[in-house]
Amino acid sequence: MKHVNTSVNIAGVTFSNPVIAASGTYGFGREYGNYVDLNKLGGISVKGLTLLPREGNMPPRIAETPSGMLNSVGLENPGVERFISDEIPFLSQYDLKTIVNVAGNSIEDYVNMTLKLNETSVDMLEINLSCPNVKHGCVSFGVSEQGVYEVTKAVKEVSKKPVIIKLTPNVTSIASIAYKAQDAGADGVSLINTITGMKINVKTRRPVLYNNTGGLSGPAIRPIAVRMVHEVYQAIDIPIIGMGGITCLSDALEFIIAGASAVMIGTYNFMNPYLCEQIVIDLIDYMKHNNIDNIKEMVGSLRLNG
Amino acid sequence: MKHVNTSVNIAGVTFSNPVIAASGTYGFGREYGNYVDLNKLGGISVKGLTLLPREGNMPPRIAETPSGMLNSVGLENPGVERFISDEIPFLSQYDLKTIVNVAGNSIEDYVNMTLKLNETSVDMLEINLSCPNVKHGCVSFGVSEQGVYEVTKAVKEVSKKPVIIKLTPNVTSIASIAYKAQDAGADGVSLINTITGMKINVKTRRPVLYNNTGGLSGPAIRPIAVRMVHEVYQAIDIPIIGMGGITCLSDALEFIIAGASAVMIGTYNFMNPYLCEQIVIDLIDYMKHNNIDNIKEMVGSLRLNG
Amino acid sequence: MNLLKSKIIEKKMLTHDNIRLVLENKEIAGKSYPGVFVNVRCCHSDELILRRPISVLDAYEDRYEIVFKVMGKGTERLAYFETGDLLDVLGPLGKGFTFSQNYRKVAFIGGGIGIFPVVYAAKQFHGCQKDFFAGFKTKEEIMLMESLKQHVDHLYLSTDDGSEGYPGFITDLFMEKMTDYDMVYICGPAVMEEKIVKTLRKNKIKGQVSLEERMGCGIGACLVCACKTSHGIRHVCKDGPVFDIEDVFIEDEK
Amino acid sequence: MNLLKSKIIEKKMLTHDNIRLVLENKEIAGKSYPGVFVNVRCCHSDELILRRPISVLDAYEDRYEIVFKVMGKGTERLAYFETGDLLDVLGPLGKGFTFSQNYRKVAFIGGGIGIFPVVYAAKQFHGCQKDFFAGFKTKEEIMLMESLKQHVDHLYLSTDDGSEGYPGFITDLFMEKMTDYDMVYICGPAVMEEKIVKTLRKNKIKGQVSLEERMGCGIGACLVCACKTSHGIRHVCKDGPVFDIEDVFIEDEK
Ligand SMILES: Cc1cc2nc3c(=O)[nH]c(=O)nc-3n(C[C@H](O)[C@H](O)[C@H](O)COP(=O)(O)OP(=O)(O)OC[C@H]3O[C@@H](n4cnc5c(N)ncnc54)[C@H](O)[C@@H]3O)c2cc1C
Ligand SMILES: Cc1cc2nc3c(=O)[nH]c(=O)nc-3n(C[C@H](O)[C@H](O)[C@H](O)COP(=O)(O)OP(=O)(O)OC[C@H]3O[C@@H](n4cnc5c(N)ncnc54)[C@H](O)[C@@H]3O)c2cc1C
Ligand SMILES: Cc1cc2nc3c(=O)[nH]c(=O)nc-3n(C[C@H](O)[C@H](O)[C@H](O)COP(=O)(O)O)c2cc1C
Ligand SMILES: Cc1cc2nc3c(=O)[nH]c(=O)nc-3n(C[C@H](O)[C@H](O)[C@H](O)COP(=O)(O)O)c2cc1C
Ligand code: FES
Ligand code: FES
Repeated sequence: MKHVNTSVNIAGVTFSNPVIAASGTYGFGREYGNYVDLNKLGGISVKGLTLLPREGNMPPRIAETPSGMLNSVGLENPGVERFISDEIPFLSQYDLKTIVNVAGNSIEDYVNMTLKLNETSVDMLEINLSCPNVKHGCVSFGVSEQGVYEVTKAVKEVSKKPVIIKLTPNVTSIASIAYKAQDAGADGVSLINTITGMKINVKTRRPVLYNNTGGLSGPAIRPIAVRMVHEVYQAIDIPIIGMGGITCLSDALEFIIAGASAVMIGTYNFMNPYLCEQIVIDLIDYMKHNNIDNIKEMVGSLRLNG
Repeated sequence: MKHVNTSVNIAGVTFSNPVIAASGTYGFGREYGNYVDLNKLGGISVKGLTLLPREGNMPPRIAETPSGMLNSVGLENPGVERFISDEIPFLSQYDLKTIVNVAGNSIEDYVNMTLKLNETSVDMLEINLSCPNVKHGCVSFGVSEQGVYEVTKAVKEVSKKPVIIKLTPNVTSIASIAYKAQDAGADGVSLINTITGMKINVKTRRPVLYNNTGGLSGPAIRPIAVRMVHEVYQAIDIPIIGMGGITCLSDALEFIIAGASAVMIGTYNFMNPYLCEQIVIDLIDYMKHNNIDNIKEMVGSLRLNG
Repeated sequence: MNLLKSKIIEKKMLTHDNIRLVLENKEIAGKSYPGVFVNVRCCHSDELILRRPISVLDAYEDRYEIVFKVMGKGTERLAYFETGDLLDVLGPLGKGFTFSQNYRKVAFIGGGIGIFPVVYAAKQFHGCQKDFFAGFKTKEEIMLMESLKQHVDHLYLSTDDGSEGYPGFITDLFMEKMTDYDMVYICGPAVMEEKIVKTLRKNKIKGQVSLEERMGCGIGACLVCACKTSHGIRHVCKDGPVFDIEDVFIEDEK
Repeated sequence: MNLLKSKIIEKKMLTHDNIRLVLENKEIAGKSYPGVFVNVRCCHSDELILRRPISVLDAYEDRYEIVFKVMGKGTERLAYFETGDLLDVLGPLGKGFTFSQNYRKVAFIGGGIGIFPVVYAAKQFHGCQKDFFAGFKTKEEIMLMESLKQHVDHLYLSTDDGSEGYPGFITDLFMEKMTDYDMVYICGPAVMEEKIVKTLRKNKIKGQVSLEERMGCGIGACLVCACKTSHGIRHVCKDGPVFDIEDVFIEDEK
């Protein structure tokens, strides 16, 4: 039996394979651990954390849309300290890499959380500058080159962990934003976060989500996400983690071919709780059947037409 | 039998109802005239025109995506002069209002086309600043406040027809762009145009579209479009024509409730060629059953939560 | 992946828009008890990317039953499946009702599609007096009551339009008949649940209520199904759907 | 909206992945002729928002037939429909093959799923010598040939793997047998079409070829199905799918 190399190195962290659970869709891994062997995943990006615990938004927090869904969870989370005390010991039992999704209201928030996480065993920080569901929140950082630059710079200055920046798609030029993140010293970028959307209940003439707007995710956004990964890949040299509507290996490969070194799997876990592990299995099969020794051969292998 | 008033006035043009065929999806009306009674529609926005005829992009020009599709037609059109000589006489036979979708490579193009159309019987110009499929084309105008301002100003200075500006969703703040259009004298705005996307054929490692990227349309983008109409409605006072993934009356009403005075129906005509007329019929029914005398009562009637 | 497949053994219309399915899956059947639910994929297509939560109505050997009401796109498509087809079902999920042999007198209250988990509970819980309160919109929507009779001591029935049984809401009928119950099991529309929960609390009667909230993952990972409880934010899919009445409807809601 | 419904009268597997449907719709049947196509909605869901173009294989009275090969998501779902179901079909669309009573000798060439419109033409066009060239990948994929025999004078068959008939491509077999045809009707993979079109042009033989292009509206409005012709850009759904061979494959393509 031929051996294939699925491992990817992103900013010094070696993931056994490029399949990572996306932040906010996988909790802290406990629940999906009942369905998949967490050791089989490349990594997990945990639910977005804030300095202090947050209750999140009022329900309804979810609405289904064609091939997608809107969410307005609003960063419900136990806060970074309870994460450190309660969740890191659980995650440390497993082989997968732990990425901590960090959300803040101010540069100080990001810095303080980074300092706390420096002293833990987590593998990587993913700076969430793009969560659209928190009023007066981080949204302002993610949509401006200046905001991304400043947060990235401040976090990089204090972080002992590799830092990747999670990019919002709600911008005119995601490539320029990515470039700024690189410029400020980011070790990588992940994209895309959700796209802001709204669904209206025609009978009540009110938004379905209590929060009025929410973030669109799922297969519907995949073509937008693939395009953005392609644009960002052309603009920067640091590694990219791609995501948005992945439902199967073939979807994941679109991102990898477009330039992603790894992928994150979000919404579709809800439909198929076995999905992350299944994609790893299918990937190994695919590489064997197509004589691909090393997954790296595929990264950015897109050939443009014309 | 109760009478309901479905007519809407946009920039001085009275549409018998708020249902308008979207540019690029309905040709010049001839083909769909075999399925629907064109007199029953509020209006049609014709295929985007350029000063000179254009052949458009190489095929494949279309790719299906989850609940959506990408197109890269690339503004294939006979040019404004052949439109005037061949198509206006046809459209003039009907009761519906004719909106001319105008696309240019330069401010002069827009001005020249406007001058030519001034002398015709068309009802309104829709300035397409956002077509994503033309290289070195109009895309640059639509994504910057400055670009939108300049084109709008120039067109308004010479136009004898009401002018609406078609907005691209590929921007950080569509509300700011819409505000600039209003500032420059636009009589209304229409939104959203398609969102740039890419689909990759994993086997060939090439984009499915010959043009590599294309514009995403269809139900997948509806929540994004509704959100943008809502944002724009809060930012400006001129009328809005809303579109993006409308498949039925209820979808259309989401846009109207969010603030659109009229709607345009695009991609879903392909699935149901009777759709535009059907929505008009359903709208009249709906208004009767819900005791809505005048469609205007619904425009912008959204009540936010919280 | 086999875990996810449940075979339709029987399909039956209970009313014009309520469909009962008997399903075969040993694992789901074996782990089910009153109040838990399953999360059902309603069609093969990815237009609908969320599963739909449906309560378990009964479970025995390698089979379990559900009833679903056709409400929107999801349940409409679920109605297309026929006997012999395989459904993609995840479950059982959540925490259900609990019972104690010390109870002497208990009540069950179900309204509309909330009837299913309490019917299951009434069939399953033995050894005490059992009063069942069932509220329907109208006569045509009454279902499952014949087979239930043998399991309960009193069956109180109401219809909103008075076409059968007590004319009016089941809440009112319950208030009339309410006695010194050791435990009351509740599932129904939120307004009904709130009214009963508050009445019971005032009267110091214990109760458990099954809440409904829109769901994403159904297993506690995505946090969309939040509800406020006296212990802070909890998640209906994992911490519920069944909660003690002391803990929920703690704020006056609009 | 009635216009759009076609009832499935018969469903039959022709090969392991080619399905023939006999459909009932008077208007579509009445207007069909060889080379036109219908545009089929493959499932109820809005995950797939485009119809799929499928050639008409035959038409008589109030019925018409199609054969489709299961290729991807659309045709996979189309395969779920059964006898008695109503399909949502738009058509007939496009311009088909034309015939003249003056022809003395004509040829038909079909490859793969391109076989269907030319089979229809071979059945329909009368009064001259008819040679049919059919190319398949392998023996197991051969279909429709038995019933075709009675309609043609010579039936030439090839399989790419040589498992039946001429071993190799149908283009090669055609080149061998090519004679002074008055007209050649062609439908198949683009590479095959191009080769034959160019050969015929060189030999000053007339021909008509049915092109394939991805479609949106199917009726000429959206302009996605463009192809270059000697008269400029034309649209396969409206100006075709059948074109005169003088007009197409006019550039050397990669
Ligand atoms: C724990 C739990 C157990 C349930 N048990 C049953 C059961 O045994 N039988 C049964 O018929 N139904 C049950 N439901 C409700 C069922 O999940 C919804 O009716 C179903 O999801 C509707 O899906 P749809 O696509 O048909 O409708 P949609 O198009 O999604 O919605 C139709 C209508 O239903 C409402 N709705 C949709 N989903 C929910 C939800 N999760 N909670 C509240 N309202 C919703 C919408 O507001 C809308 O008015 C249960 C729900 C929960 C949370
Ligand atoms: C005028 C015309 C007549 C046709 N007649 C028939 C027929 O009689 N029987 C039949 O089986 N098929 C016919 N086809 C082809 C048929 O339309 C495609 O096989 C079908 O659309 C595939 O849909 P899908 O969703 O199953 O596959 P998809 O998932 O859409 O695609 C599967 C594969 O098919 C290719 N493909 C998809 N659509 C097209 C297209 N329009 N043109 C070329 N390649 C495509 C894709 O590149 C991909 O490799 C015809 C096509 C045209 C344009
Ligand atoms: C319910 C839900 C919660 C999410 N929470 C977070 C979060 O806390 N932090 C974050 O960076 N992204 C969050 N996301 C975004 C996802 O990580 C991902 O970027 C996005 O959903 C696109 O991927 P998908 O289409 O595969 O879901 C959330 C998404 C969903 C659906
Ligand atoms: C095939 C196609 C061609 C289009 N051509 C144009 C165009 O020429 N000019 C323009 O302003 N918009 C064009 N559009 C965009 C539509 O008018 C509309 O803004 C968009 O498709 C969103 O609406 P929908 O989801 O209902 O299709 C085109 C869309 C499609 C699908
Ligand atoms: S539905 Fe995901 S946490 Fe409850
Ligand atoms: S498919 Fe729309 S023009 Fe041919």
